[in-house]
Amino acid sequence: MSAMLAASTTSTGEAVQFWVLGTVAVIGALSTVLMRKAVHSALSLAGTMIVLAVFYLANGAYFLGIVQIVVYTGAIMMLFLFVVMLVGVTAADSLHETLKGQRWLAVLCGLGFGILLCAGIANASLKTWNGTGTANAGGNVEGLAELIFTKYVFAFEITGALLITAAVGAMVLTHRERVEGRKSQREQSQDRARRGIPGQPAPSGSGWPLVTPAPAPGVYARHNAVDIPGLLPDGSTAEVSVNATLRERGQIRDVSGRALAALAELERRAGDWRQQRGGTGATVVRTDPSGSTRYRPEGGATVYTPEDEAGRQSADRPADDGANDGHAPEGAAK
Amino acid sequence: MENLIGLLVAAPLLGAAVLLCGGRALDRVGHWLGTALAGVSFLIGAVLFADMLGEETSDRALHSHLFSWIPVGGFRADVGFQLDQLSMTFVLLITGVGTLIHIYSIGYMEHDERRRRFFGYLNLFLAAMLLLVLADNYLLLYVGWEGVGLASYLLIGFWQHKPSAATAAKKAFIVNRVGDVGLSIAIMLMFTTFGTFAFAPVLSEADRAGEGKLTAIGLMLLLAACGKSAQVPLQSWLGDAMEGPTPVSALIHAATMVTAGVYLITRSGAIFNAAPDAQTAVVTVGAVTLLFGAIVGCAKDDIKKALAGSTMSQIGYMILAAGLGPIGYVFAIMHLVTHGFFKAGLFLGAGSVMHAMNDEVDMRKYGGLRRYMPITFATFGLGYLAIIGFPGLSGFWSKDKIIEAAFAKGGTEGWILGAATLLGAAITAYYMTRVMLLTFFGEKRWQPAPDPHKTAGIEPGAEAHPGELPHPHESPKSMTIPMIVLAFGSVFAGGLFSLNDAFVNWLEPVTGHDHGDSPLSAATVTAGTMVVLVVGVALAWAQYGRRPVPVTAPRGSALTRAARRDLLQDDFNHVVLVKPGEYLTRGLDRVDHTLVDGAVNGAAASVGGLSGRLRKLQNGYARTYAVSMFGGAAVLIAATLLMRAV
Amino acid sequence: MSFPLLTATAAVPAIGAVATAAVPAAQRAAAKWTALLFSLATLVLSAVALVRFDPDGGQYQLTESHDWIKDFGVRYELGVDGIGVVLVALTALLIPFIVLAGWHDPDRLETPSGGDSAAGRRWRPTQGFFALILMVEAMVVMSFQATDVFLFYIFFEAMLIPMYFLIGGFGDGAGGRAEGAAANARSYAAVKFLLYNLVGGLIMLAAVVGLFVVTNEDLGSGTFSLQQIAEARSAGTLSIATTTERLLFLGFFFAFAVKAPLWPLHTWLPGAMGESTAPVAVLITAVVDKVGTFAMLRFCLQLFPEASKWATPVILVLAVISILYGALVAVAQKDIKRLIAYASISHFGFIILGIFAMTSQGQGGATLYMVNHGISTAALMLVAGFLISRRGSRLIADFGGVQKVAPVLAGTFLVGGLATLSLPGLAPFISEFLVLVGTFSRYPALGVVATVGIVLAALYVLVLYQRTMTGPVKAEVRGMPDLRVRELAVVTPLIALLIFLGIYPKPVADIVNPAVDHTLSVVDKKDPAPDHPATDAGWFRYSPKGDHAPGGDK
Amino acid sequence: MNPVNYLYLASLLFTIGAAGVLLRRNAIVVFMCVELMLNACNLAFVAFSRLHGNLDGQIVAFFTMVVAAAEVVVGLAIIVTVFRSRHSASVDDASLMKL
Repeated sequence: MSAMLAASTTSTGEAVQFWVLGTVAVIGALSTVLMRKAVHSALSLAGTMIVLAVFYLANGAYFLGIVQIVVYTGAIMMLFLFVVMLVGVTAADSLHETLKGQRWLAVLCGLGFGILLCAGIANASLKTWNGTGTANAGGNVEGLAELIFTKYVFAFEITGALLITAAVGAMVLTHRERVEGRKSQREQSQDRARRGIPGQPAPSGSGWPLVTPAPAPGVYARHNAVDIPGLLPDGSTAEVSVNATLRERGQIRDVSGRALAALAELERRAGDWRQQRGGTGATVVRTDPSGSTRYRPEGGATVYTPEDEAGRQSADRPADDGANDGHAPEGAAK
Repeated sequence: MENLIGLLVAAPLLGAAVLLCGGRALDRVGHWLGTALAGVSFLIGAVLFADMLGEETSDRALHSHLFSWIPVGGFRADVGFQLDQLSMTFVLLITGVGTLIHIYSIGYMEHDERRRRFFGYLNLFLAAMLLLVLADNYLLLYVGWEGVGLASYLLIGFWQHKPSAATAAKKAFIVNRVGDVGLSIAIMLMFTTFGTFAFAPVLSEADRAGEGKLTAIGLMLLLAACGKSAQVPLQSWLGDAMEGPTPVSALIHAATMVTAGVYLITRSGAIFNAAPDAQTAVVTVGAVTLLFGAIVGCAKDDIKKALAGSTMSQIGYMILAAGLGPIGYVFAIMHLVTHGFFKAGLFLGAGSVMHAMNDEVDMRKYGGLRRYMPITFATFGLGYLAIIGFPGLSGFWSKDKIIEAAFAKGGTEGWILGAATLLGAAITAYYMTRVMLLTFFGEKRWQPAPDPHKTAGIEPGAEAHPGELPHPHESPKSMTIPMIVLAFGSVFAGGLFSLNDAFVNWLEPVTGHDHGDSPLSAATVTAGTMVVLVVGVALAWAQYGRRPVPVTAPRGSALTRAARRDLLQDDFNHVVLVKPGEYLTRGLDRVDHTLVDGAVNGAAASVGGLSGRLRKLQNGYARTYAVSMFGGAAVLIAATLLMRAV
Repeated sequence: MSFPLLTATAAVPAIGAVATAAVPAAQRAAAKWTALLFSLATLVLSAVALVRFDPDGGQYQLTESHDWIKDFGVRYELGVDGIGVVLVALTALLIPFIVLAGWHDPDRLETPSGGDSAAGRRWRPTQGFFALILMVEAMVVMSFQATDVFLFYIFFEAMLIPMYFLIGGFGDGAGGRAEGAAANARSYAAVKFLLYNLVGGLIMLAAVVGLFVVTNEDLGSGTFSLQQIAEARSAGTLSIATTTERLLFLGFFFAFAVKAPLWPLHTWLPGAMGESTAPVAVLITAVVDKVGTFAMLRFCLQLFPEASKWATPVILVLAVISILYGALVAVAQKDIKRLIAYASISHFGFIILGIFAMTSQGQGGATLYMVNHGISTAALMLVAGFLISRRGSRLIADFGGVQKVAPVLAGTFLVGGLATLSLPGLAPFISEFLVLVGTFSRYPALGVVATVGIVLAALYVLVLYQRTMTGPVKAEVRGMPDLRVRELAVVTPLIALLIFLGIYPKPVADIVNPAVDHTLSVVDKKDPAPDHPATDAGWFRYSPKGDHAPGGDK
Repeated sequence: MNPVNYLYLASLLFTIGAAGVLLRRNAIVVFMCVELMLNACNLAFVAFSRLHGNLDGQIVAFFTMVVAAAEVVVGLAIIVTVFRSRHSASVDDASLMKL
């Protein structure tokens, strides 16, 4: 192998390898540049790097080849991928150039630079390649180690320092300092109050400035579903009590009317029962107006008729309604 | 004796200094002081004259070197006075007439609150004029030359609140400046030619220089003379100069200053003698001017302007004579002196008339004054006879000689000049008779005094009550006496001079003299002069004596109308010089703002714009900078490769 | 080591500036008197220098020489030749009059409650005004005395700073505009002045560095000292290549041509003179600009004789253009001060013409011209300033018939004007005629053309006088008071000086001549000899020297 | 085949990387391109070490890797920070160098 490396021309095997893998490397490099998604760029770059590692090996830089794979492809590229994920994997930046003339200039410079570079290499007479055979005689790693710890020891130390600094620097940069202490409950409530002052922007969805904690959904212990708005003292529904998402989706189940309807039904039956008993209607009469004033069937009607939607809902699903209501025996009785 | 010469100048100069710097305290005595100092210098002049007569003809000239004036490198100008017969003549004329006019002014300016300053200016003029004629080098003469210009500026514009006066003064000074350019260039030429400009060396060795140089010098001197002596083409200022008080017109613009040109040419005779072309130019100018002035004089109704025209033409005579060379110098000076007498007398008479007529200057509004102001009439009449060359009077002697000399020039040139002078004589007779008739004869054509705003109205003693006929009266003694004296001068001076050629012999050592070969005998010339004289007078009589004169001037022929406008000289100047000048200056001013300054501002603006454009390259996009970096790297590689290749 | 007279002459006004600035805001009168006293002290010192200067002595006298920046061969070298000493004297002479004339100029900037108010205490216009004037004087004097190019350059440039503030900070509220507009115009003029001169100065700086390099190459150690350079040149050790010399010359000349405005670099002058107060305008044209013409004589001609001769034709033509152009544009002006400014441009044309005519008459005349123009312009401009301050307007059209109400003012104005048109008998005539003769004897055509300038001068001066002083008295002018004592004290000596120097300029001429001859010998030019030199034969003893003639000045 | 082709390949990769730096706006991709350029250099170094027959080239490449690692750490940290504050990783958004 060393003899082969000493030669000024390479073996056909290496030549084949070079041409194949070289093409791969170039394609990888190009796709690194041209892919719209950062992830793809990263992956293709990793590919290129692996190819390069192979080339290192082929050039007798065994240690470097390994390091290339382990450190670069293994660590650095992974780091890249992490960051890409962090920044947003879906973010595909458009290749549309915003700077005027930038693209042409870049291509021009690139071509010119490349051509010049190649020209430079070309007219440098690189005829005799006295390969790395002798240098690697004592083993590649040993040779490197010897150099690093003798000739390049200072550089080595300094790179060490550099790495530490880099680590610290990375921490400093990414560490986010909490600028203000956590809010106590008292402060939170105060904030709410402050936000609730009429004239202040109201919390989204609620029709009025909200000072108190938002009411809980599932009213009267008959409903405990999150999609059922709590009732307010005047019988209207408090949409705030429903989760904002559900609110957005319009999945609110309004059952406020049904309770009244049920009550009205109950009283009718109770009235019938009295008339069958022929008891003195005085008390009935006495209680009736109050009851009628309190729960008027019209009141129920008012709930029903406008919100036929809600009514239909309740009409459609008596079963689960009952299940939800937790009056299973009654429902079963019906 | 030499030191007296200095005093001659110093006396009036002192007077000027005292009167101008001294405060109002001097207002009471100012005029007396001024007159006294003028008299002093006249006395000194007389003493020197007597002394000079005592000397031998050969060494009559005095010289007094005062101090070295401008010693710079090879350029040496000294302050030195030279008093020879020529200067002497002028000294006597200047101081004599000057003193008389001082006396006259005492009465004339009586009611002017700035009389002190007036006398200061008069003294200043005397000093400058004496400096002019006494200087022993051209540069000092130049000082006097400009000095009289200044004095005339101040005196013409004495009534500065009259815009017309101020304008006239400015015009006079500037036109004179044009002439001064000629004088200064002449001096420079002398310096480059002879290395000096003192009379003695320059004149004694004039002929050693080439004729070309001398012609140039001569023409430049002629230009100067034209400016100062109101000769064509620089004559336009004299008419307007009549805005000044009449004594000023008499002294400066008739008797003395305007004759400085004649002095200059006569003094520089040596140069002109050696430069025939220059002489031709001189005589041409003289001839043209003498006709020009005479024609203008015929048309003017303003008495002073008419006299101004006559002055112009008389000086034309002198210049012409001086241009004739040695034949004419003496007679030029002689006519200058006699003219000094009678023209001063005429002006003083005119002043006296205006004084009496509420400062009316229009002769058509005079008439029949002889009965009311006999002395004025008499003196004016004598002056009139003298100027038209009535036999026996001063003018006769001097002018006749000039006409002879003109013929004596010989050749066609001689004939032309002679004819011109004769024609001039005829016209002179005509317009002077016209003045005489319009003013003193005929019926009264007096007009009620106009309100002072329109006319001069500022002339002192003019208690002009608007709407009231003037009541002419004879002027006070202080005014009549000088007129009488001058009248005597204008009667006898000529004859006195001509007694066995006294004047010729007197001046000959300085100017030289020779009798040209005249194709006509003196008698013939005299006869001819008489004839044209009679013709002129008769014409004037026919026109103004026999039939009554209209108060408003008739439209008159084209020539008359042109002559009333000074033969369109001002229109000419206006079209040729003034208007283009205005456009030029305004244009240049605009150019200065737009082009010259604009170029600078434009440069500044362009720099600003460029930097603003370059600033755009710094668009803040890291990638743009990266491109330039990358391109730079490429260029570097290219450079290295090229270096390797080369 | 004798008493450093020249340093003292420059130091006294500098100290005076500091002292004046240090006067508390409240005591304005004290500040004025301090300034006046220091300027007078300077005048005395300069007079001493003038007396101790020996015309027949060496070129540079009263010299002082110390090392300053060894590494760059910069030395603190002072010395005056005949020209320098005269100009120093002129400066020291004019400043007291300027101070006296500007006695009340800064008052309008003082806050009404005087120095008591905060604003007044903060920027104290009175103290600032006079301190700046003294500062300028010190710098001008230094630049007249410095014989080290670098030293000269420093003061030549530093001069701009106080001038900038004088122009931009203090105006006469007579522009016929609102104060805001006037302030804008002022700052515009000031900035223009600064930029113009700065550009010139920077170009000159390049030339100065170039000079150092050249001397460094030839002499081994670079130097800026005029003497050393002159010696080296005469010894032949220093020989500047023609192109280099020409470039260096142009660098120097450009700066000086801007300073002494030469057409077409003049456009900063009218603005600066028009917007600033009359005394400052005098300071600009009569004192500061002289440095430019002076420097042409001292540096351009003496450092680069060959290049000077090479550039002469162009410069002469430009000078003649300046003469005619300035005069013509002056005629068209409507603003008194701008008119005088353009007149000055014309006069500077004469000075430069005389300098580069390379004849003893021309250069002697040019030097005298610097002196006389300083005095005459000061007289005219200061009287104009009095006039303007009375009427509160600079426009010629706003005046008329002044001589009726204020005859003395009118008279002095007329004398100043006559001096400006160089009437014989007044000082400027001599210098102007010398310049013309000097030019004519070598370049007749140019001489003739330049002579036309005297007609134009008469035109603009008399037009100005006629429009302002004569004619019917205008209503606004009617109540105008005549000159006050202070103003008379300013004008009278100047006029007396004009007349004296017009009649007897010999003392100045004698001091100047040797210096001029030396300059001519440096550029080795001889006066052209007359074609037919006239032997002074005559029937009277005519001695050109005049000193020994009977009745001569002894 | 002459091993000089490795050098050509290296320069090609380098150029591509550089063009990427100039063309892409996403800071991360730009950063990858920088890495690509570094790797190209490394390849060149290795090839040179083969040319000269000593290991110094490999040493340099090694150091390059180390430095690159450090650089990547810091650089990515910067990118993250920038992204946090600006919610974008585009290099053009940071055009604050304009005056």
